[in-house]
This record gives sequence, C-alpha cells and structure tokens, in this order.
Amino acid sequence: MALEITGSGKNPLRVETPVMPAAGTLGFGDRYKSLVDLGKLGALVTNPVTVEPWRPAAGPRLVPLDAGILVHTGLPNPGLKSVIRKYRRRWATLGIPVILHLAGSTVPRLREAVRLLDEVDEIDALELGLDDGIGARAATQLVAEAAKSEKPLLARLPFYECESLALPVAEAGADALVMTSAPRGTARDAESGKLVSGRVYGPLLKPMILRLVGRLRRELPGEVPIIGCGGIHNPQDARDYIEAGAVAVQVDAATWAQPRVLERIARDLGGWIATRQGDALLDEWNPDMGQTEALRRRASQSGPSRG
Amino acid sequence: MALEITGSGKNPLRVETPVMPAAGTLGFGDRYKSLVDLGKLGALVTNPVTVEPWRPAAGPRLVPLDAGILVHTGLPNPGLKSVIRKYRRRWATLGIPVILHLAGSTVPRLREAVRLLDEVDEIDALELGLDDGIGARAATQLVAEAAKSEKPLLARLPFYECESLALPVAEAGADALVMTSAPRGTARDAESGKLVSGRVYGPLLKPMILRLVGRLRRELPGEVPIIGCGGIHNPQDARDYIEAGAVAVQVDAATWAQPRVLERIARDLGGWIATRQGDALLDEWNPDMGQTEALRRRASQSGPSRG
Amino acid sequence: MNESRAYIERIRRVSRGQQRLELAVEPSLAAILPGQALLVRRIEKDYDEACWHPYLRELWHPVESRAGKILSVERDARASYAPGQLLSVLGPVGQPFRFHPKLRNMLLIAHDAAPAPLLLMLPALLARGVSVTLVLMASARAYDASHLPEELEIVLAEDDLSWQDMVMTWGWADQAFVLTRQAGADEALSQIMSLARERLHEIPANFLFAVAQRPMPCGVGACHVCMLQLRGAQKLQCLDGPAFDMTAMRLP
Amino acid sequence: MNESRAYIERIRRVSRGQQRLELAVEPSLAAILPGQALLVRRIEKDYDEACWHPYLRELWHPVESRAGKILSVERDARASYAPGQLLSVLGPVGQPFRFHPKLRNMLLIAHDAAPAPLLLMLPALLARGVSVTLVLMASARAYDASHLPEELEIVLAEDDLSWQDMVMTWGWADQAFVLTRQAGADEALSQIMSLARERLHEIPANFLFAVAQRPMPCGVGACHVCMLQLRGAQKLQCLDGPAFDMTAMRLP
Ligand SMILES: Cc1cc2nc3c(=O)[nH]c(=O)nc-3n(C[C@H](O)[C@H](O)[C@H](O)COP(=O)(O)OP(=O)(O)OC[C@H]3O[C@@H](n4cnc5c(N)ncnc54)[C@H](O)[C@@H]3O)c2cc1C
Ligand SMILES: Cc1cc2nc3c(=O)[nH]c(=O)nc-3n(C[C@H](O)[C@H](O)[C@H](O)COP(=O)(O)OP(=O)(O)OC[C@H]3O[C@@H](n4cnc5c(N)ncnc54)[C@H](O)[C@@H]3O)c2cc1C
Ligand SMILES: Cc1cc2nc3c(=O)[nH]c(=O)nc-3n(C[C@H](O)[C@H](O)[C@H](O)COP(=O)(O)O)c2cc1C
Ligand SMILES: Cc1cc2nc3c(=O)[nH]c(=O)nc-3n(C[C@H](O)[C@H](O)[C@H](O)COP(=O)(O)O)c2cc1C
Ligand code: FES
Ligand code: FES
Repeated sequence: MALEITGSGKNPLRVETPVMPAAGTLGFGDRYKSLVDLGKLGALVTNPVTVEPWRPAAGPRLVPLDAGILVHTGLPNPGLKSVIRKYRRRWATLGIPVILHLAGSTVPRLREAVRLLDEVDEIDALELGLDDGIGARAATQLVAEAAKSEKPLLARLPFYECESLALPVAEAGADALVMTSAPRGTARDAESGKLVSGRVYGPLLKPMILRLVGRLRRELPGEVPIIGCGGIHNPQDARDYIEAGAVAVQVDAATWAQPRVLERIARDLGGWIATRQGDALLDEWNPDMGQTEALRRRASQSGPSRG
Repeated sequence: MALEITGSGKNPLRVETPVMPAAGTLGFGDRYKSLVDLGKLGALVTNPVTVEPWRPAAGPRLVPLDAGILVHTGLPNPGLKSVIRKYRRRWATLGIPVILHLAGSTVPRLREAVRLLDEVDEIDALELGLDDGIGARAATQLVAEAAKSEKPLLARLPFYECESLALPVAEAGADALVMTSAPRGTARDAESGKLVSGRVYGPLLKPMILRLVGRLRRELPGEVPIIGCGGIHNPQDARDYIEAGAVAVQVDAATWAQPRVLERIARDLGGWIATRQGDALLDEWNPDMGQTEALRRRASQSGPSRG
Repeated sequence: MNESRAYIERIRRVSRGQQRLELAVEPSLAAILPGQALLVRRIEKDYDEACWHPYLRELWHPVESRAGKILSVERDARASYAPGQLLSVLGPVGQPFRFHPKLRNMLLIAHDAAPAPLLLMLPALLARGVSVTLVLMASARAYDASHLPEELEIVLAEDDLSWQDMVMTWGWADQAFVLTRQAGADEALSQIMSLARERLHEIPANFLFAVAQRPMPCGVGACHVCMLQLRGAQKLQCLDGPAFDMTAMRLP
Repeated sequence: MNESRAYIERIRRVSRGQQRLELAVEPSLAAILPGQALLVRRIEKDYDEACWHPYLRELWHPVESRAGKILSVERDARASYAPGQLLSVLGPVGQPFRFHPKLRNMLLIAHDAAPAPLLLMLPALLARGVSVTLVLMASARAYDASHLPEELEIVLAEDDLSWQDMVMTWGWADQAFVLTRQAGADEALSQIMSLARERLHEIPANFLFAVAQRPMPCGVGACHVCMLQLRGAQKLQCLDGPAFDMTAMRLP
C-alpha cells in the first residue's frame, strides 16, 4: 500500500512507509547496514552532495549541548560525479527509493547536476537544500532550475525563512517541501574555548517545527506535500507531524544516538498509515496504537486550542 | 559600579548587575520574596501588562516537553491602571530599577499607556513586547509611539522576526533591544490529546538566540544595546551572551525550575563585569572565574570559527 | 514557602499500586497541613546544574507527618526512586483545607485520580471521630486502598458516578472534597455537581470543594499558568488553592 | 559493528584517579582488539526512550578482556556508575592498531589525556616480551599509574615534553603511539613530531602514530563529524582510525 509523497506533476515518488533519514545523517546507503534494515525505511535521503568536491570544515565540528548537539561538518563530499560512480550499484540493491540531496549550488551548477542526475536510473528523486539567509528570489531561481529534472523535486527549506519561502518555492516547481533543515546556532566548545557556528539538533526543535508545518499546511495549496523534519525521537513525535499535515517525516540526529529508533519509527508509521488509509478499526498490531488513535480522534473533534 | 544598559538618548537605565528576569517569569515584585533576594538582581521586569484587563486563556496552559516546556497563559492581568495602583508602593521599596512590560497594544492604547506611565516615578523604564508575525511597519509605529515616553524604552523582539525587525525598531527609537521572546510552538497535551499552541522554553534556545545576538551585534550600529534572553540556565550561559555582545541578559523559565539559579547568575555576572570593567587581574572571588576569563581571552584571540 | 533540601530516607510499597516515600525534611515542612503539597526536583548535587531536566517539578502529596522531621508522600508504585536521593523542595504550596467547624461527616471523592491529595487529613479527622467516606470514581476505582485506615469507608462508584446509599452519603455530609485529574476536570466536576444538586436541591457555600490539579511551573504565583477563572474573580491554584468552592466556579 | 545490550557487573577503584567497570557483554564484543572502542549510552529500559539525554554516546576504552564475555573499561574515578546499570553499546568502533611484525620496543605517549585507549595492548605485548615505555606529558603526568603492570616502564616528561633518556627511548622504539586530547591536538602532535625528528632525523612510515580522540556522533561513517583531512586523503576516525600515521597528517 504505497503512499505518494510528491505532488502530481511528474512520476510521483512512492514510499511504503512515510519515514526517511534526514540528509547528512545516514550516509549514502553504505553505512548503518548492520544497524538498520534499510529496506524497512520509506526512502534513503543521501548525505549532501555538491557538484564540486568539498573538504571538511576546519576547527571544532561538534559541541555537545544541554539536550542537543551543534554540528558543523562543512558537508565534505567528493563531488556529484564521484558519488554517482561510487554508490549507484549499491543504490540499485537497496529496494527503496533513493533521494539525492544536492547542496550549495548556483544555477549553472544545478543545470549541470540535473543533466547528470537525469541519466541515473538508480536515483528516484532530488532534494535541493536551500541555505539559510537565501532570499526568495535566489531560492526560486534554484528551484526552477532543479525542477527541470525529470525526477520529482523535494526542496528543503531553512528554518528561519521557512514561512516566507514555502509558497514561492512551491510555485517555482518543488513537488514537496521539507520543513526544515536544522536551525543555525552558536555554542562554546568547552575544550578549546572557541565559539562554534553550526546546526543545532535536539528535541526542542519539534514543537517549533511542528507549529510551522501546521500553519503552512493550512496556508499552502493542498496539492503541495509537506515532509516534516526536526527533533523526532520516537513514533509519537513522527505521528504528531503526520497529524499536523505532513505526508512523511525525516528523522535526524536521533539515529546517531540510537540507530534502532529510526527503524522502529519507520515500522510503526508504516503500519499506522496503512491502518488509517484502509479505514480499518483499531487493532492490536502495535501496542501504542489504540491510545494514539483515540488521541487523534479526540484531537480532530476538538481541534487545536488556539487559531 | 553601575552599568548603563540603554542607549544615550534619555536618562540611561543603570543596573548593578546585568541580570534580570524575563517578563512573565517573576510577577510584579510581590512574589518570590522568600526565594530570591530581589535586591541582588539588576532590575525587575514585570509580568506583561495590557492597557485593558485580560483574562487567562482557556484550555491547557502548559505542556511538558523533552528538555523544555510549552506555556500559553493568555497573559492575564488586571490592566495597566490597576497594576500601577496595586504595585507602585512595593516597587518603591525594591531598591532596583523597575521595567514595566507592556504587551498587546495599538497606537492609541500605547499613547494612553505612556501618558499614565510617565506619571509613575516608581517605574524606571518600559519594555514593549512585540508580537510574533508583526510586520516591520506595525512594529515601528508602536515603537515610535512608546518612544515618546520620558522613560527609556526596551523593545522585546519576537524570535522568528528578530533579524528583520532589529534595525527598524532601533531606528524607530528603542533604547535597547531584547532578543528575543520565546518562540511559538505546538505540542500535544498528553492528558487531553489536544494540540496546544504556546511559547517554547528550554536550553536549546540558547545556541539559536546566541547566534542572533552575535550576528546582530556585528550588524547593528554600536550605540544600540542588546539584551540577550533565551535558555539561560547557569552563569556560563549568561556570560556567553555578554561575550557575544549583549550588555545584559534576562533569565526565563529556569527561575521556575530552580529559583536560586536567578540570584546566583545575578551575583556571578555582577562580579564578573565589575572585574572586566576595572580591567582587574583574574582573582579568586569566584571559583568559576579564572577559567572563564581564560576562555574569554582565548576566544577573543581566535574569534568564532566561522563568519 | 521556601526552597530547602530533603532526601528520601525510606521507601515502602504500601499496596498494589502505591508506594510511600519517607522524606527527611526541614522542621518547617513537617508542619505542613492537609491541602498543602510540595514541588520537588530530584537533584544530584547541592547545586542544581541541569534544572531543565525535567523542567517541571513534581507535585508530591504528604500523607503523614512524623517526629517533626519526616514526611511520607504517596506515589505511584511504577515510578522508581532510590533511598538517599537528594531533593530540592519548594513548599508548602497552597492553602490548608478549611474544615467545617462542626464537621461530623466528610465525603471525599476521587474521580480519575489517585486520592493522595486527600489523605493527609485522615489521621486528624479520624482521631476526632469524624466519619469519612471515600468514593472512588472512573479509573480511580482501580486504586488499591487496602493500606488506608480501617475506619475509612471506601465506596466504588458505578459508571454513571452513582453509588449505593448515595442519597444518604450526600445528605449526611457536612462537607465534600472532589479531586479530579486536570484533563476533563470541568466536565467531571460539572457532572458531580449535578448529581449533588439532584440530592440536595441547593448547594450551600463552603460545602462542596473541588481540589484542583493543574501543573504548577513556579508554585509562587508568578507565572500565572495555574490561574482559574472563577465567577467574577481570578484565583491562583498555587496561592489560593488547591480547594475551590464549586459554587463559585464557572462549570460547563 | 553492532548495537547490543550490556550491563555493569562490577566496579573497582584501581588507583587514585581511575576506576574500572567490568561489563558483561556479548561474546562478539569480548573479542575486541587494541585500538577499538565502544560507544556507550546508559539506558533505563531495553527500549531507549530519551535518546537525546545526552545525545552523544560516551567513548569507553576496554583495557582487559576476560572469559569471552567480560570487558573491563577504565574511566575517570569522579564519574559515578552503579552496578547493574543497563547499557546500549555500539561497537567495536575503529580499526585495531597494526603492530610492527618484529616489535621489540614500544613507545606510548599520553599528552594531556588519560592513557586508557593505549592499555588494551599491554597484556599481549608484555606476554610476548615486548618492552613498553609509557611517557606521560602535560596534565597526563597527574595520572596515577600504580595499578598498571610492573613490567611497564612509566616516564614523566618535563614541561618542554622532553624526558631523561629520551634519545635512547626514541632510538630503540620500533613503533610509537601518541595519544592527545582533541583540543590542541594538532599543536601537541606537531611539537612531539619535531622532538622525534630531532632524535631520528627521518621518521619512517608506520613508525609514529597519532591516536585521535574526536567526538563521534554516529560511529559508523555516516555523519562525517570525525573526518580528518590527511595529505591527499580524507579519513574517518570512526572507520579508519583511531590511529593515523603522523607522516601522512597535515600538522601546523
Ligand atoms: C562554491 C562554494 C564552495 C564551498 N566549498 C566549501 C567546502 O569545500 N567546505 C566547506 O566547509 N564549505 C564550503 N562552502 C561553504 C558552505 O556554504 C557552508 O559554509 C558550509 O557548507 C556549511 O556547513 P554545514 O556543516 O553547516 O552544512 P549545512 O550548512 O548544514 O548544509 C545544509 C544545507 O544548507 C545548504 N547549503 C549550505 N551551504 C550552502 C551554500 N553556500 N549555498 C547553497 N546552499 C547551501 C545545503 O544545501 C544543505 O542542504 C562552499 C561554499 C561555496 C559557495
Ligand atoms: C484587544 C485584544 C484583547 C485580547 N485579550 C485577550 C485576553 O483577554 N486573553 C487572552 O488570552 N488573549 C487576549 N488577546 C490575545 C493575545 O493577543 C494573544 O493571543 C495571547 O495573549 C497570547 O498569549 P501568550 O501566553 O502566548 O502570550 P504571549 O504571546 O507570550 O505574549 C508575549 C508577548 O507577545 C506580545 N503580544 C501577545 N499578543 C499580542 C497582541 N495581540 N498584540 C501585540 N502584542 C502581543 C506581548 O507584547 C508580549 O510581550 C487579546 C488580543 C487583543 C488584540
Ligand atoms: C570556494 C569556497 C570554498 C570554501 N571552502 C571552505 C572550506 O574548505 N571550509 C570551510 O569551512 N568553509 C569554506 N568556505 C566557506 C566560507 O568560509 C564561508 O563559511 C561561507 O562562504 C559561508 O559564509 P557565512 O557563514 O558567513 O554565511 C568556502 C567558501 C567558498 C566560496
Ligand atoms: C478582543 C479579544 C479578546 C480575546 N480574548 C481572548 C481570551 O480571553 N482568551 C484567549 O485565549 N484568546 C483571546 N483572544 C485571542 C484570540 O483567540 C487569538 O488567539 C488572538 O487573536 C491571536 O490569534 P493567532 O494566534 O491566530 O495569532 C482574544 C482576542 C481578541 C481580539
Ligand atoms: S504555578 Fe505559577 S502562578 Fe501558580
Ligand atoms: S562518527 Fe560519524 S562519521 Fe565518524
């Protein structure tokens, strides 16, 4: 019972369960083999890839935070051509759709990337990462260029500009919106005493991004699917995103802390969605099930407590 | 050794330690007497007051989060006149400056509020709360109106619009910018199953708002002081804000969890700032001191690791 | 109201679902009165470093006070505690219950909530010869009361919240305290209010009290999270509560 | 590399600053080799609910393996652990150290870091008659080594990182492993490298290894946080490390 998670323009992207890793957390399908049954995920979102090779960032890359971490890797990768060459055979064996995350680009580079990617059957969709601070104009130009690909296009919106970019990016041709990349922050590295800039991960992202997803689901045209991403640590977190209007979710840093959480969420949501789609009665396949369904029903009767 | 924490236009607001409660956390100076020595704080920021009385919000007001809480009180208060009548005598006895937080206003209401407030000697400054989603135009109109007061004006910026509002609000006449109010979020109340909208508090706010303070300190004209607010739970958190360019900080929900934390931060920063201002040598008055000074020096030699 | 340190001295499983923790507390806290409670954080060191985990203090209900320095609290048996655990305690929180001066018969109702907040009154009332009836409703019917004093009459209500001899119980009672969970409290209270009205025609003031259980972030009246809108007045559960006269409440 | 459950079976204080935890582990983990480590989370139940507290797993270094199911790890004595504690363990992380085939003399250096990551090799090397010297530098000089095997030669370096007989130790050594803290690692390694150069004129490949200690969020090569930029190649500490030939590193 496959779920369509991209809009209707192109061949829609279909997943068996609406759960996938966030770009940058799971590698290219070659890691985590012994820890996560990748075939049980809805899709693989690759680590970010740039057209040219990028080197790792200098200085501290990680600061442990109270209830979170701050990460700045510099997105090291050997460049798009090498990545395709190196991993396409592996992708063919995964049994789930592969979504290639493209980062840090310009219009001419994107044009080149789309040309390359459209030749690679092992890639099912593109996810374009939009950088923080990007204006609506630059964002729509990039998205319009990437949308020329034959493959469905997901656009990952930056946290702070999510509300202002959502509609223009959808109108520029994104087949789904990923909300959001992890917000940028600054923290002091206790070892070196340095202030480090990077992306912030932690459970407190969830209430903030869940609100964005709920608001934008109400404001955006119904045909633009939203994929929720931020602070998901257990099946209930993921269900909350779906109930707020997301078609699917991406799990981020929780996978590092506890790899089995990702697969568990994927299995849980897969069954839950199947049951909801088939309009089946509550059943006993999952111990958490009855209660959440009850919550959902109560919630849908009463709605959120404020506008 | 008093510190000036508002710009030079009016009588500047002077504090003995750059630490105060965030609006809404400590009441009107009548609560917490037995738990916090209010005289050891830099100032009292009152709970939010509106010109007309406001009633408490209906429905769940609080959702415990993983490493945080979501709060929605509806800012109940008996209205500005009653608040002044009820608390002015108490304020006169506190021995620290009183900053009245004005919330939820329109230009005509603010005019009325300023007229009332300018007659109250027991109030030393105004803090104007700007609501989330307010545009730059509405914000500058409100700020310009409030700036007509004889008292120094602090403007508290909403989290999501902090970057876009900071400059216009400063230019409209704010004598200091408070960054930021707690971000809005949505969470499910486990008891009722309802989704609740409110403000999110937790330690993960700190790296996000610290970054905003650092960026805006570099971008804004030097004469506009910034007061950092968000996720401060210990003296080091507060020092990090000062080192990122804030003149002072506000402590939010940590006070509820552990009231003695607020006073401890106030005492710590008071001594630290005094030592820095006097250009004194590292000394032993505080056990954390030497290390932080060393960190600060190392950090100021090397600067943040990016941008 | 003060913040003090305490520790868990002893843990006893008292019934199927309940355990009692004996806390070594400051003498001022041992003088706590029925109705008042403690806001508690478990801490590791004397200085509370990670005061965000969890943010909210737990509300602990003393059920017995001993030797001027030991307080017993009753907690769900599924929660796990260790003897020696250091605690940061804010308290006492709230106003003592105000009992009817000529109290002979007390009616206690626990709806969907374990009755711990009502138990501290038992030793004194029973010693004074007051007859006390505790009615357990909804999920509270699963509460194992085998450890409670024998003189206490325990009644399990039906699904419709009625019970045998209900007319008599309501009629005899000089005062009633109704405890509910936060969620759905208004509906439950309103249902119990109509049951009472059916039996009593008119409900006098100072007779029927709701015992509120909202979460309390600050406990001292500063945050306004626990505010209740009564008829014509706003009250704070942490300062004015936990008991509110139901005739003054705006129920659905 | 696998995730498995383990628990702390026994805790022994072995010296002034160190304790050893005996872990009951899966047989596959007990076969861990010198150089490899464990990424550990303390968990409450079999299913790890609050996997954000803390986010980062701790890196634990086995120092002894016993009976095919017990691993001892050495931890700072100030950290507090309880016997019976359930653990989620990712491991083994990293590549085993590759020892010189004709190893007779081993030089170990711990700079500003407790030498636990270097200790698992001791039983096997000493049993084979290899002479091992452990030089403690900077803050590592405060490490109380009284519990380490007597055959191990322990040297405390001076403030300038030199030590008596340094020329001889460098000259005799067939291989050297240098452990540093993450912060300032590059500077420390580069200083040690120049010391070695002074004594040896030319440093051969596969002679001098740095043992890296960056934090590792994933441990499996997915997050790229632990990536090192070597001359002409990028390597992951978690997959390719922790030991890297210092002649291939770009040091300041
Ligand atoms: C031509 C060029 C080459 C660069 N080469 C390197 C390099 O080799 N190493 C390096 O560390 N940094 C490089 N950068 C800088 C890069 O933009 C960021 O500073 C860095 O990647 C941020 O690292 P991060 O770990 O925070 O990743 P993130 O910022 O977390 O990346 C996450 C998302 O942001 C998007 N993104 C990040 N940066 C950009 C960008 N500049 N333009 C558009 N989208 C972006 C990506 O799509 C990705 O989805 C380069 C930038 C440009 C323009
Ligand atoms: C005329 C009027 C009367 C209202 N009366 C009530 C009432 O009686 N009870 C009630 O619950 N809500 C009232 N509201 C709604 C109110 O705007 C918010 O919905 C509510 O206060 C949000 O509660 P909160 O706990 O999230 O407070 P917060 O949103 O946290 O308030 C924090 C800050 O936001 C600012 N702010 C909040 N709302 C507004 C606003 N509407 N306009 C400008 N600034 C704002 C305040 O300055 C304050 O500094 C009223 C709004 C208006 C315009
Ligand atoms: C061609 C190019 C190469 C870069 N290479 C690196 C790099 O190797 N490592 C790194 O951390 N940043 C690299 N940067 C990133 C810049 O230092 C800077 O972080 C980036 O332009 C974003 O700046 P901002 O953080 O101020 O927005 C590179 C930037 C460009 C344009
Ligand atoms: C005059 C007026 C009175 C209001 N009174 C209440 C109230 O008593 N309780 C409440 O929760 N919200 C009250 N509201 C708030 C609205 O329900 C709504 O939350 C507010 O306008 C903000 O909407 P938003 O959250 O969609 O931005 C009031 C709004 C207005 C304009
Ligand atoms: S708990 Fe804060 S006002 Fe009652
Ligand atoms: S720890 Fe994630 S790649 Fe090494």
